[in-house]
Amino acid sequence: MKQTENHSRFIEEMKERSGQDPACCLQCAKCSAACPVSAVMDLLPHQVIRYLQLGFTDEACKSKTPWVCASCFTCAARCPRDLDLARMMEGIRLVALRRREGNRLNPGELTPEQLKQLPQQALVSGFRKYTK
Amino acid sequence: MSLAQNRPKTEAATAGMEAAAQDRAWEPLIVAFCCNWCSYAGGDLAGTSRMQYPSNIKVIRVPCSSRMNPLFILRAFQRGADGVLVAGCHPGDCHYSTGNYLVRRRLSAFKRLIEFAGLEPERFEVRWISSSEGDKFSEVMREMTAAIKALGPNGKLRDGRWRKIT
Amino acid sequence: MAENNVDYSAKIRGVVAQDLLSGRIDLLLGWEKGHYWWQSRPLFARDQADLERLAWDSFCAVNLSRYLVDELKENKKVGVLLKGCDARALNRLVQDNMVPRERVIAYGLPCPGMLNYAALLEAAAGRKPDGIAEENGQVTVRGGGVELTVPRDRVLLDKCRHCLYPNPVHCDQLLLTPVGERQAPERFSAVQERESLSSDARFAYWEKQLERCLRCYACRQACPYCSCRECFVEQEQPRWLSKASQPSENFMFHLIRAYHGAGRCIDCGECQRACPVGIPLQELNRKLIKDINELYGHYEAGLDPGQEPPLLTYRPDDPAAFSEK
Amino acid sequence: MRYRYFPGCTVKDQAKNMEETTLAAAAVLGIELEEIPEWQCCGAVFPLYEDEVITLLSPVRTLAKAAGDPVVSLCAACHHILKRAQEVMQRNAEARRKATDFLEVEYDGQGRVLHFLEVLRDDYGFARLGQTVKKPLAGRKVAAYYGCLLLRPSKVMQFDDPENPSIMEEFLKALGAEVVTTPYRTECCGAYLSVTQKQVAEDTVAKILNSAERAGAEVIITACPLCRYNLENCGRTAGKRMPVYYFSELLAEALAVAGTAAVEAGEVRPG
Amino acid sequence: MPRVGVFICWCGTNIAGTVDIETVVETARNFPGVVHTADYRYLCSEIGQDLIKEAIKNEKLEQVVVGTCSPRMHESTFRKAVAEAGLNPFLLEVANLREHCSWVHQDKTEATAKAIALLRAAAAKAVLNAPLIAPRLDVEKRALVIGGGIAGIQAALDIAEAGYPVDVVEREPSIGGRMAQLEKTFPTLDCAACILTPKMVEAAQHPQINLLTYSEVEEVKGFVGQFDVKIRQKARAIDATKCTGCGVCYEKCPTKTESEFEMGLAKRKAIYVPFPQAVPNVPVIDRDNCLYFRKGRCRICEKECPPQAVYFEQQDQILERRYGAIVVATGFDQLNPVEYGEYAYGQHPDVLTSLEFERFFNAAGPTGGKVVRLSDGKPPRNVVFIQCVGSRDKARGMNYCSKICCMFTAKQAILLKEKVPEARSYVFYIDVRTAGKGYEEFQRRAAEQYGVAYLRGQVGKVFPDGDRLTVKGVDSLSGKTIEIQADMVVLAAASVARGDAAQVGRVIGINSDQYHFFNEAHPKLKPVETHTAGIFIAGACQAPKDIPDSVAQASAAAVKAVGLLAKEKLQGEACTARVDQSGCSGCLYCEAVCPYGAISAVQIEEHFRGEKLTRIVAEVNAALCQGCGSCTVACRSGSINLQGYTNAQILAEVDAICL
Repeated sequence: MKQTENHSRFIEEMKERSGQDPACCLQCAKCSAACPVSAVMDLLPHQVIRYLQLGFTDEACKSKTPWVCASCFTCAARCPRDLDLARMMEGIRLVALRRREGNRLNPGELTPEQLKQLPQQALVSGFRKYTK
Repeated sequence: MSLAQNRPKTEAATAGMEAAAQDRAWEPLIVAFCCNWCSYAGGDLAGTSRMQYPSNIKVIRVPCSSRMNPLFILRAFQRGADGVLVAGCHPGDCHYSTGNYLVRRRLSAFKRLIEFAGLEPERFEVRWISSSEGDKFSEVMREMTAAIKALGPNGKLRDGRWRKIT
Repeated sequence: MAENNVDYSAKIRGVVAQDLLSGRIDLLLGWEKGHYWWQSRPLFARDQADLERLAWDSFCAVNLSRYLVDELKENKKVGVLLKGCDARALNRLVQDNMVPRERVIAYGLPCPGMLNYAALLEAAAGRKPDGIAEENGQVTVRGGGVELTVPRDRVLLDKCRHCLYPNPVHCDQLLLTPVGERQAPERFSAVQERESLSSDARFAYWEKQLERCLRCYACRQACPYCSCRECFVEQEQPRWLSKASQPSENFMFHLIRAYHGAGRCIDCGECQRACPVGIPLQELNRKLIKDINELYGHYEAGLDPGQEPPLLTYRPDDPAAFSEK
Repeated sequence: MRYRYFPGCTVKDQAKNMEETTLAAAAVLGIELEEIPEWQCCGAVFPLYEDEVITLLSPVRTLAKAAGDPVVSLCAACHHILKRAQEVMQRNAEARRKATDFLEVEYDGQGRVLHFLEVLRDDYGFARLGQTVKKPLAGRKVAAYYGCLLLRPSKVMQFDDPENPSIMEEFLKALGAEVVTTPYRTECCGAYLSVTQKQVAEDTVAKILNSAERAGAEVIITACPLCRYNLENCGRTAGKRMPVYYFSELLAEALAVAGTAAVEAGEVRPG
Repeated sequence: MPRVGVFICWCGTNIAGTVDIETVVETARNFPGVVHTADYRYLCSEIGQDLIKEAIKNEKLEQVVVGTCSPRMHESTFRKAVAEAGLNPFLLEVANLREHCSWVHQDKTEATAKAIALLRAAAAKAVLNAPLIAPRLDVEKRALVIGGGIAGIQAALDIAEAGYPVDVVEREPSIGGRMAQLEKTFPTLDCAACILTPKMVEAAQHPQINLLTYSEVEEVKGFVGQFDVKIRQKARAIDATKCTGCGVCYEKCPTKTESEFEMGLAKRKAIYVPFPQAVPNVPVIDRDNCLYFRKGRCRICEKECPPQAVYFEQQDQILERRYGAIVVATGFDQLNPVEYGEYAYGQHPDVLTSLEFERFFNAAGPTGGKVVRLSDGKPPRNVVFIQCVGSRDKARGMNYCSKICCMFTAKQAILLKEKVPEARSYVFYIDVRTAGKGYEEFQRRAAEQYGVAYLRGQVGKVFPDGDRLTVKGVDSLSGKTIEIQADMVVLAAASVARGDAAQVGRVIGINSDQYHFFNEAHPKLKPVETHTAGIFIAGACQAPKDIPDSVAQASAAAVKAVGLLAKEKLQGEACTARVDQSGCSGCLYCEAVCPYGAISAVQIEEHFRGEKLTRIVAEVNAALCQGCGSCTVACRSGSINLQGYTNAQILAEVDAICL
């Protein structure tokens, strides 16, 4: 168990701003089972929460998982402990972004075809989620 | 001591506020009448579960909330209580089957009457707390104490010959 | 009404005389004139001579039902003249087993409302009135050789201005023709006005009012619901409150006095009328009537002896004036 | 029936035909959709951390403009965000104070926020719709695809049963189509991962279309431009050819509303 | 002023740790009337009690005050001690210095100050204590058991064996309850019927037991020792005295409907016995479905019945009886998982609850004992068991652990392997909980010998894809997501209180927790008692329980009931209301508010100016009064008072606490 200053600040912030407390998770992993995009995650959602429970905040923030999360809310809909994982993932993303760890989406990467066909909603939300 | 000098001033309440303002040490006195079967037991559970609440609350055990004579409530205010709570079983769960149904009528009428006489609503409360609700018991006690602290000492209905307004 | 009510008095006297002289009743409770023309006081008539003094005019405010409790100790059967409010008072006393109904003959007097001397004084604009005359809803105040006429409603007693049931209910005999039904839209206006104030303002108001209380207990003596053999204020064991006329004691007395009337007060206003220092006691009673009606359904004490007083019963889904969370 | 209508960016561009078909159909049904003047983008993502009120401003501005009148949108994302922003305004006094102070508007979370499908179900009524249909889609095997944003979180969206929704099926029945249900209709399509993690979106979409095929669907409908984009594009790369329509296109077809872009595009066969 | 002794208990460090005993004792010395003070480490101990007894004798104490744990804990202990020293037991007051003080406050100064206030109040009340004598009440030497499941049957047998008559009220047409629906029982795997049926028969034949099946309790009045109960015996439309149980009637009956016993998986007739071993073996006509009752024609059963036992005109009977004690054993339900849309229950016939699945193993069950898919009648290859469906779930289900699911799932997995050797079982679990004799070993056997695959994780969704069920789950230990093509899915749905438990509790007069399970009087020390004296609870109506626990609790409840029935007389309530006739004006408001009809009017004679006058006043029947005190508030003149909690005493407490 790591009990860093940084960790407890992170948890407090998460509780206050998203009403979610990792301690409430009993690791049933239903979130991971429900997640439609878990295939490309390096940590399954329940493992990310476990990291937070154990104090490995930095490791959780370094994980790909929060960035893969599509905020489809399936996990939240089925969590027996009434936790909203989407909110928790958002928390981790924000921390990472606010630490200026660079943006996750570079307009340059988008093909002109994508730019043409993608619904505005996707572009805007993509940038909103992945950049500061 | 002569009665005259101790008679509460007309602006007793506001005087109390000022007193509170100057004297940070002021702590409210709250008398809680709890029915033996649900609320008092709820208090015991709060204890067994070590659920902390302010020591301002002093509990008096009554067999049933329907034992609560409004005179007891006025007496408490007269002798210096800053708040009074009556707690009983949830309606339908009364150990004596119907007591709290009667209480609901009696004390609703009475609460409105003393509010009409000028007492702040927060000063007199009635709550249903079951024997399994230790958490609710301590929660109610915390809330009530906070509410009374915000109001400051009670001078209304108080008889200055007894407990001083500190 | 003044000149006509001579005949009324005669008419009443006629009816009750038969019962009294025939021995159907041992005593008749009525009114007779007091020291002043604007006073009518209780009459305890046992014979023809007494009956001669019987009077029925616009000053018979005194509630006679209350006297039954004591009079029935000495008399087998008592007749009593009842206005609307008095009749409801009788029902209350019967409901509380204070008066055995079968030993009472209730003569009902539909009541146009009683007059308030203070209001007459006002109407007389400074002059000292020496009498009145009444005609179709107008009262003419005579005084200092001048006559001033005012609408009757303006010089009614407060209790009568807000009276909803001027016609006596459940009487054995109705002596006069019923008066029209009345409305009392203003009944709770004073209460509502007070409710709109802040807690502190309300407290200041009552503290000022109750400061005057002499603890003479006239309110209690006049009240038809104060039927206890020993009032809590006089008890030594336990000593509920001291006799000192002291603010918190006065609050305690008046709040409990009113609370003891919760669901029982017939709103006859005798307490307020009897108060020598003019404390608006009826406001406290009306506050309770209003709240209980709002919370637990409409109820008028004394109207129907069969109906259970609201604080003696309940419904599982009753609302509460506090949080039930 | 009058409603304040919030189109949103996508509906004005990539998803034009959703708007055109809807407006045409609405006209026939006598449902007035009055476009909110000078509306702004809904914000595209709902701020899940409630420490930043900025991201709430534009949806709140829209809701405030409607001033309590029912607000209707077509795009699942726009509806999702408006609805959830409203819930924050109702629940979080602090956020409400900040947002309204900043925008200098009065808003305390009042008013209905509806998706057009809800209007059809709750206000107009599917039964009545069934009677108004001119060209029933008889024999058309259609699967409904819900995606995420309309259904979840159900406590807030209150759109339908989050695991077993029926509104689109009822809608299709009203149009006279043969309803095909697929267990994947409420699974996510991959959303904007098609921007950053295309593979993920392709896998999820393949699952959805495969099960729809197995269930015998010829056509699949959705109410979300992004879902449609993913179903079409990722579907193509996965070698799927099942046509994807907006619900409104089939509505227009069933009501035989001519002259819509959809019709010109040949996607709607006028009867 | 009586001589008062004050005794403070440290309760080890429980009180002494937060309350400064010395200061408290010092202050108590100056309370009015206090002539003796003492403190001790454990006042409830023998030595502690002797301390009090000695002081009473030596110091000639007339009133005793103890500052200890909650009076609900030890009041009776100290009353006994006081009595043994020759004082009336009600000359004792308890100040709650533990639960209401030392345990809920940390600051020593505050806690000490509060302790003093509480003690002062207790002392002030004590000086006004008067000796009280509890009335002695009769005990009706008959018990009522509500619920004819295994718990009810066991309780009834034990009480009957002790020699007291018992009535068993069962809502269904037969006793047996949930256990009758089970095929085998863990961890021994012996067949449920084989061990239950003999007990059912024994109960039916026991001379002291009277089975009231197809009956419901409608009203419970009275109090411990004298409960007056109204029981509705629903009309079976069969004359039980004539019926031989030959079964011709339900063979011939033309109307089929869903069987409750088989949870809708099979049909039964409109005239039926719920299951073959039913006790009593007397059919019932279900009036909602019977052709004759619906349309006025048919009567085939009547024609066919050899002993002419069918009796359509039969009416419900209301039985009114008095009982000394009541045992409540109304059992539990299994949560309907239809709320959990992701598991496709109700959307696909091969998704079942474990109780439904249990019936597949039973020879008399819907499939005649074959484990097959309802969809195509084929035996399943892959069966997925999902645990904690609605348990440990505060979002959509119950916050608690249902306790029995881990074990019955292991059992069913084993039974499955025995019935369908080629079948494979997968169990998705959060934790496996096997506390109980032989339980862990049993579960390990399932995993090790029967090759049941335990996956530590939950299922996200069951996709009814074509004829198979695609189960998407996860194994959190390996961190692998797992997809299983299942033929059957079995949901271990939570054990929940009966749908009408709260209502039933209200009728009986006992309260329940937030899940509507009945509340025991004390979570540890009074597990079968309720807050209502004379009413006991047993089995799963108190909380989820397996058979051994239910049976044990049933026997415990039985002993409590027997102990009560064995008493010659019962101690009634000592703190009862009392009328001061001189002050009573006879308004009888007290009578109106008394929940026990303990108050009535009596006529008294008075002398008034030489005259004899009669008037009515209120009178309290101490045997009926339970001491709630509601009457004392209805009495404006305070002429009716509650002994032990008099107006004077409560006022004294208020004054003391406010000092």
